[in-house]
Amino acid sequence: MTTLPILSILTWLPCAGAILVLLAGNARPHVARWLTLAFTVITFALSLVMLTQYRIGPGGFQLQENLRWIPGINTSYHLGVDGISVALIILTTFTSILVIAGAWQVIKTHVHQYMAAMLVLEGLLIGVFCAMDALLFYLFFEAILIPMFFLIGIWGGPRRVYATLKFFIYTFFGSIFFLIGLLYMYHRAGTFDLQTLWNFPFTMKEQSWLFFSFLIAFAVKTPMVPVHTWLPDAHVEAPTGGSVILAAIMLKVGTYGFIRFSLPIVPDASQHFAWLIIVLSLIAIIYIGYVALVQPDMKKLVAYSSIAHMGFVTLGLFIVYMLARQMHDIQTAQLGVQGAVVQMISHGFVSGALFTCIGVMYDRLHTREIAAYGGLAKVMPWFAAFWVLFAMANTGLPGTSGFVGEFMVILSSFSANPWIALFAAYSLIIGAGYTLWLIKRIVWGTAPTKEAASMPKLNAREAWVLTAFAVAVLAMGIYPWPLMHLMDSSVAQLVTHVMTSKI
Amino acid sequence: MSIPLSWFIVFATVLFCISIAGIFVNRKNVIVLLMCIELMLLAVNTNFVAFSRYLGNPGGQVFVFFIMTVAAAESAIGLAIVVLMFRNRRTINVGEIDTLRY
Amino acid sequence: MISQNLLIVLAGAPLVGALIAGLLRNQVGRAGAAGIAIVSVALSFALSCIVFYQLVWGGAPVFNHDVYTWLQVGKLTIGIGFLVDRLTALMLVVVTFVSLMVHIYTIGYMREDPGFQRFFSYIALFTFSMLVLVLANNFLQLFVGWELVGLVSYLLIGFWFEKPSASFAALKAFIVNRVGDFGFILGIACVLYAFHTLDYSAVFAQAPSLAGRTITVVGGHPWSLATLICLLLFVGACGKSAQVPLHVWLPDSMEGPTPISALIHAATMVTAGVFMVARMSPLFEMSQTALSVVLIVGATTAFFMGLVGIVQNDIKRVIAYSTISQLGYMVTALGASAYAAGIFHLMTHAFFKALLFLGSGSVIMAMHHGQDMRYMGGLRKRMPITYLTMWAGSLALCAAPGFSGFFSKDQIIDAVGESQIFGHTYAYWCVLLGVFVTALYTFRMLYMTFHGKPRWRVEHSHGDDHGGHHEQPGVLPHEPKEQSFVVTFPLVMLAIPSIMIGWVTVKPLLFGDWFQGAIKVLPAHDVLAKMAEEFHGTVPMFWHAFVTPAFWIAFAGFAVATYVYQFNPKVADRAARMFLPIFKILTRKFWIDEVYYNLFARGGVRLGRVFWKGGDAGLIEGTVNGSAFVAERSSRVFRRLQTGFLYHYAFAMIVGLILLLGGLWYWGLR
Amino acid sequence: MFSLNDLLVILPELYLTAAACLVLLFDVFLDDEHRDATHWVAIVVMLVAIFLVIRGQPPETVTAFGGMFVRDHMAEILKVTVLIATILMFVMARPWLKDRKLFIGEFYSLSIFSVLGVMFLVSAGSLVTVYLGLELFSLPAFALVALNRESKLSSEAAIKFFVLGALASGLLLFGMSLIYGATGTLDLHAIFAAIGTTQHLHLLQFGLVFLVVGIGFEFGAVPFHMWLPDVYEGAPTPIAMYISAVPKLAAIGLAYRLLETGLGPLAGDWRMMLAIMAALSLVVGNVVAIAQTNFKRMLAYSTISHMGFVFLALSNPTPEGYASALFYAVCFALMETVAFGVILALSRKGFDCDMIDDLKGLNQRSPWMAGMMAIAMFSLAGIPPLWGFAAKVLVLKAAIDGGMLWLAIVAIICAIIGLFYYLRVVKVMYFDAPAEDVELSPKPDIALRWLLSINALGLIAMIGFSGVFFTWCQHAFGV
Repeated sequence: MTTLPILSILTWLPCAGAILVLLAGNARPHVARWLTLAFTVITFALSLVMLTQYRIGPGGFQLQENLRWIPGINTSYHLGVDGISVALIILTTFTSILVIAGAWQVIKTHVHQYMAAMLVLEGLLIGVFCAMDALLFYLFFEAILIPMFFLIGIWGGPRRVYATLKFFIYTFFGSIFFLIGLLYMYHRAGTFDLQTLWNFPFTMKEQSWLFFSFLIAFAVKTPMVPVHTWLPDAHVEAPTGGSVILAAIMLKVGTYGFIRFSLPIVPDASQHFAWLIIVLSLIAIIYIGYVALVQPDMKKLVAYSSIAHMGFVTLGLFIVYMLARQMHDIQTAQLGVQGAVVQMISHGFVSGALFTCIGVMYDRLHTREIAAYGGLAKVMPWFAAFWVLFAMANTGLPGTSGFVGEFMVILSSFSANPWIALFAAYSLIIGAGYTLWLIKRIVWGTAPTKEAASMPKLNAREAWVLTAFAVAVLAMGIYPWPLMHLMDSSVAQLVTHVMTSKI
Repeated sequence: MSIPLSWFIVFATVLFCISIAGIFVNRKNVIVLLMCIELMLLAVNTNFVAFSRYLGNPGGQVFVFFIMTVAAAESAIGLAIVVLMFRNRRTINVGEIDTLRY
Repeated sequence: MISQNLLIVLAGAPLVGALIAGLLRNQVGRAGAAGIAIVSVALSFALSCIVFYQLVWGGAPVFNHDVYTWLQVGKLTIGIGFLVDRLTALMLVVVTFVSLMVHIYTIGYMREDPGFQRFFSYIALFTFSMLVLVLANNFLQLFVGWELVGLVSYLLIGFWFEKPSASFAALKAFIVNRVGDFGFILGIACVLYAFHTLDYSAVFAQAPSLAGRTITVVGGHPWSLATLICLLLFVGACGKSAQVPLHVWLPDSMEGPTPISALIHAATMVTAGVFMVARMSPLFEMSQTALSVVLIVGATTAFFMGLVGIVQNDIKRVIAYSTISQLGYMVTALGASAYAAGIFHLMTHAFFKALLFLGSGSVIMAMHHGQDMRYMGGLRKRMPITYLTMWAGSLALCAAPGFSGFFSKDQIIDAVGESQIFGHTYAYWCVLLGVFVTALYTFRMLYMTFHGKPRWRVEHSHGDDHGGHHEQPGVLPHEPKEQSFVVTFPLVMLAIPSIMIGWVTVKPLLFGDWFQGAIKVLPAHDVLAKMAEEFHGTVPMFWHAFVTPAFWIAFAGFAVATYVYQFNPKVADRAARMFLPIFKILTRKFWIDEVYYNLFARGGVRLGRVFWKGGDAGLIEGTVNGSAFVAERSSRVFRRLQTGFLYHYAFAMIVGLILLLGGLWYWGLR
Repeated sequence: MFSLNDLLVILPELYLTAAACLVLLFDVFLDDEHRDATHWVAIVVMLVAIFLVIRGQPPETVTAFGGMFVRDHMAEILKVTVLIATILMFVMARPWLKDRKLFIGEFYSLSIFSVLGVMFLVSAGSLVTVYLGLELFSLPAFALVALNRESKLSSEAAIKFFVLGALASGLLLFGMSLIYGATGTLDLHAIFAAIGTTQHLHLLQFGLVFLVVGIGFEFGAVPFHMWLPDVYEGAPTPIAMYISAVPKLAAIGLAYRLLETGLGPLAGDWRMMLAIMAALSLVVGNVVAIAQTNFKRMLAYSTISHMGFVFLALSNPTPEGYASALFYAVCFALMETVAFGVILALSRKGFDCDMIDDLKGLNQRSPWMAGMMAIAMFSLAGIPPLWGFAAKVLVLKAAIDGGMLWLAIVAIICAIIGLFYYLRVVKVMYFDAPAEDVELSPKPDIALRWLLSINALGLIAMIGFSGVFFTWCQHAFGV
């Protein structure tokens, strides 16, 4: 095995790049652009190197790095990846390239700052996914807010200030209780090391409190009903790139937190309150589905649909207890968790693609009103094709990535309780409802205005970005096995760990 | 036949309370504030001297010397500031010094 | 021995064709696209025939292998693979044959359409999806194909996307199908729950173990697991095969180009439900309840949707309702455990219904995309081939003795008569009267279209602008005439089996164990076995027809139609006026569409608004912004404490001092 | 009688005393155009002082003059930080002072004397030295606040600072007298020892309250915080910077010496008082800061809330707690220097950049300065990956370990409120369009820009070295 600290490089290379880009200055935007692109590409390449170094068979945490950080409170700079994080990291690096490419000429003011923020964001996100020390995780988890704050606030839409402040304070509100939870855990366990905490026997009472301190943080980030209202505003006001990163990766941070903290650290409390999460997830799927149906603004619509889709992730994660503990059906439990994780990745691609599409349209007419568009199929046929593809992926059509996760989650949830499956499967209908109604209004029909009728065709850059997304979506839908194989052992380990009670 | 310690302490406390009261009851003149501060220090001194006498420990009386010295310096600075105040404001009325607030 | 590569080519060829025709549309051009698509489909038709031959005469064993692993979690493995037994083989041949015919026909029908290549890539893609569905060897792949055909159907219904009605119909079709899939996926989930696998062979092997197993969904009421599985799966079948109450999308789907109506909405896709239930026969056999539900739903559809067909004026809609009704017949057969009969009718129907649609398409072309039969008539002379082939198709549809439809449909009626499960009497009457209705609307359609005096006129005035639906109805730029070879050839090709196929296939298909275990029937339900005892060969069956009630009822229908629409059309209007209420019910299609639209579409939007404004914007946002507001306000209040007066500051300090002292006194002193 | 070693122990202080006088004299012989000499001399003096403090630091605690003077690691850390903060002030203040014709020698000598006071205070071993150190620190501070003789606001601030300061030290003294009476000694360790045996426990507790009030005033904890906003707003910006950083560090020393070294056995009493003051400070400071429009005043209220955080740690009277408090105070001082440094850099002749709206669109005008300020703000808000985060974590941890979970929760809720105003500053700088009339260009002064940048970037870098520094802090309290 190599001794190259690949994870640290992955985390800090983009940040280093950000500094370079900042030094490039505002005067030479193109230098900034190319530098950034170069850095994202290199990072992506490195993430592939990491993939090759990760040995799938044994699973568990690999490529670990461990340095003393604050010995006084027994926390360390401890990185490591398992199958799930590898997948998420590659999702991050991949999407970042497309985001940078997508923002090429779109961003005109303070280009270097925008690019730098993007790079920092990428680095921090990678950090979140490889942190194996609770405090380190929190550090990345919260540091993400800063670049995002600027992304929305500087390059956002008309109500950007309100949106970004709301976003920041909302999420900070959630995570600060998480911090208290962490410190309490330290108070009891005397360390921030995740692996130790996973095996530390917290009493039921402690677990319950910790559970909620975790829940409030991750529920806001995910986001789950009823703490989701920051997301639509943030999405609507954010620049395209911001929305893409937000939807594609940042939401995953929340559910990733569930996987790393709630499930393994407080399994008994999670089992006890699983019903709560499940109910909230189902509400997210149905209630939010209906809310999405009536949105006049494309971005809001997709944002709401993201919330609904993340509902599947939380659902898949928390039915594991019913299945594994009450019915001793390990295999189906794994199916559920696996499905949840696959859904995380898939939603990354799909929502990212959808927001890119909306961005493409916004660059042409500078409005996100659905009513302002129509007849894309005639005006920009190829673009319309992409739209339909991604919309279908959003409705979970087989052959696209959107199908895989939902399918697995619904299947496993039925074994847990038919009613859960019933409500979850309702998204087949309502999801098709809001997505295809959107398609009907913007892709089919005829253009409402002369401007809408004379929108320029896709340029090469946009076409390539969308093609990349399309390839990812289709590949994952047609042949998801490699992805699952990558994560299988990690998921199995998670489920087996979750099965054993701590009290 | 000697005066019990408690008398001194009570006396000092009374002095102290008077001085404090003076500081926030007085609405007129800043100079009065300076006097109150002096008075407060006197109360403290009385305490120290009394205690040191009764404990038979000279430390307290030494401390008193220091306090008196510092008090002198303090009032010097205080008066300087008051003068400055008057130069800028043409008033040293406590009730009118409220530009900085909220 | 069937080779896997052959099957891959069989299924993959249309996909390749679709991709080339679609993605390289400009490079290959119109001819190229059409050529590639047709060649690819022809190839898979040829291969299907080979497979069929190997299986039936070549003595090849059933093929059942995975091509690759699609999903693997723990021990659960789901692959993408092929299961080829005789059921599959039959479907393969039917699907690819009809598809090929439609491809050829399309050249003529879409000749002037700008979306020529797009259309070819769609139908090729459809063929691929259908093959995926048919070849599936597990529930996942079945569902994949199931949804893919739905997608293509969506795209094709909305092919003329600039027509609002088209895009609406497409949306409606997809969502109604999704309602079906909703049940279907739950059924699949239930299968996984029951058997911990989704592989056909494994599931069917374990199927008998379902007996007596129950699941408690509603507290305290254990349900039979088998029934639950079958009903959920059947919901899916209802969606795809347009059974009541999920039939509403099929008539609207006629917004799509006619070849599509022939291929997807008559011959192949809509029969997927029937195919699926037949495929699942081992499961359905485990549940009496499910079977009788199937039976009743099928019978209801068969009769009442037929009724609606009588009052339609759009030629395609007449055939559409007839399709729904015929699907009802197939489903009824399934309900009576006469799966073979259902499949048999599926096959014959595929031929003659495709024929009828293509024929109507040719008429429509002649009428310049006018579809209203009230402006047709007297086309008999002008387009003889279409005329004759349509007659053949119609006779087959009405089960005229000797025609393919006769063999299949009469067997279904007999089977229902033999059946003993709950609801069989009702079903029997439905299918029996259905025959009358069928005859009535079929011949009404024929007469209004081809016979009588022309109700259209020709005006050469406005030049050669096409797409007649812009003009006022019944006015044609030039004389209607017979279409080109590419149109008539498929008609003829389809007419042949519509007439012949019954003679050769009825005996083996129904009364031998032709399907060899692809279809399982419990002896208790095996109505076909009973019928086999009375079956003395095809020819006797033909003669026997003339003494069956079915024939005479059909003849009655023919007679009425002839009298009314051929000799004095006045009667029709008088009848309409006389039975106004019924007439109204039928024209409004039992108001089902209106109810659905207002309840689900409108209601959904209204509900969404309530949730959005009330829940999100109102409740949650109120709390969030409210708390921020409170913080702001309290800040404004508290800053007043900082009065700026020295004595207040000092006072505050002293108060603090006293409070601390008091606190100490109260708690701390000891 | 004392030996030469005693003089060796207080060498840094002796040196600084002499140096202060020298600077004073030296300055007398300079005319205005050579004033810069004083500046550099003063800085050199400070640097040498730092050198002496660190160099002569004995491995373990030593005392001098019969225990009146204690030299330990805590004192060392505090002294070094104070000296560094003062150097920062000197460098950042110079252009500002020049613009306002305030570039005079007294500024330096007064500051040095005040620092000297702090140095005595933090290593005081008896009530006398505590008091003397405190006065030696605060008397020059009063004068410094009034440095700008023409300014109405400055003189008002000076008056308030002076009167309240005197009142506070009076209260402190009264408490001292009572404790002296109860224990019969002025030496802190002796007091500690005597508490076990004293009969006058009530007298002692009575005195304790007065001491706590005095300490609270030094920190500026509610309800003894009233002076702080006015002084921040009224005082010349460099002085405000000084007052925001240095007294807090001194107060840490003061609190440790008096409460732990002296009255440790009464911890059960005073930790509750501190906890209550902490809660009040957090609430009042954060809530009131929201409505502020004056940047310096807002910083004042934020300071109050941060003192609440320090008390959070102090309310856990263990070495861990003190270490966290020390860590927090040092971190806070360095964050404040950045915040003030930026507005010092942006102020010009006739324009004090001390309204929040003056920062509008700073990112367009000078992104670098905006970045520095943003770092300071996020660090003050305790957002990772900035140093303030580490400090906050340590303090909260101390509170939770001390069984003050409720206080920790109050603290974080207030932290959320606090986010409002820190983010508002960032928002103004980055999201608002610059106002036409004010042109915001930072001073061309190289030293200032470099020092400011180093200081700000240090806030990021230090997150990595938090471990090392926290180990020092623990070491300082003998962990």
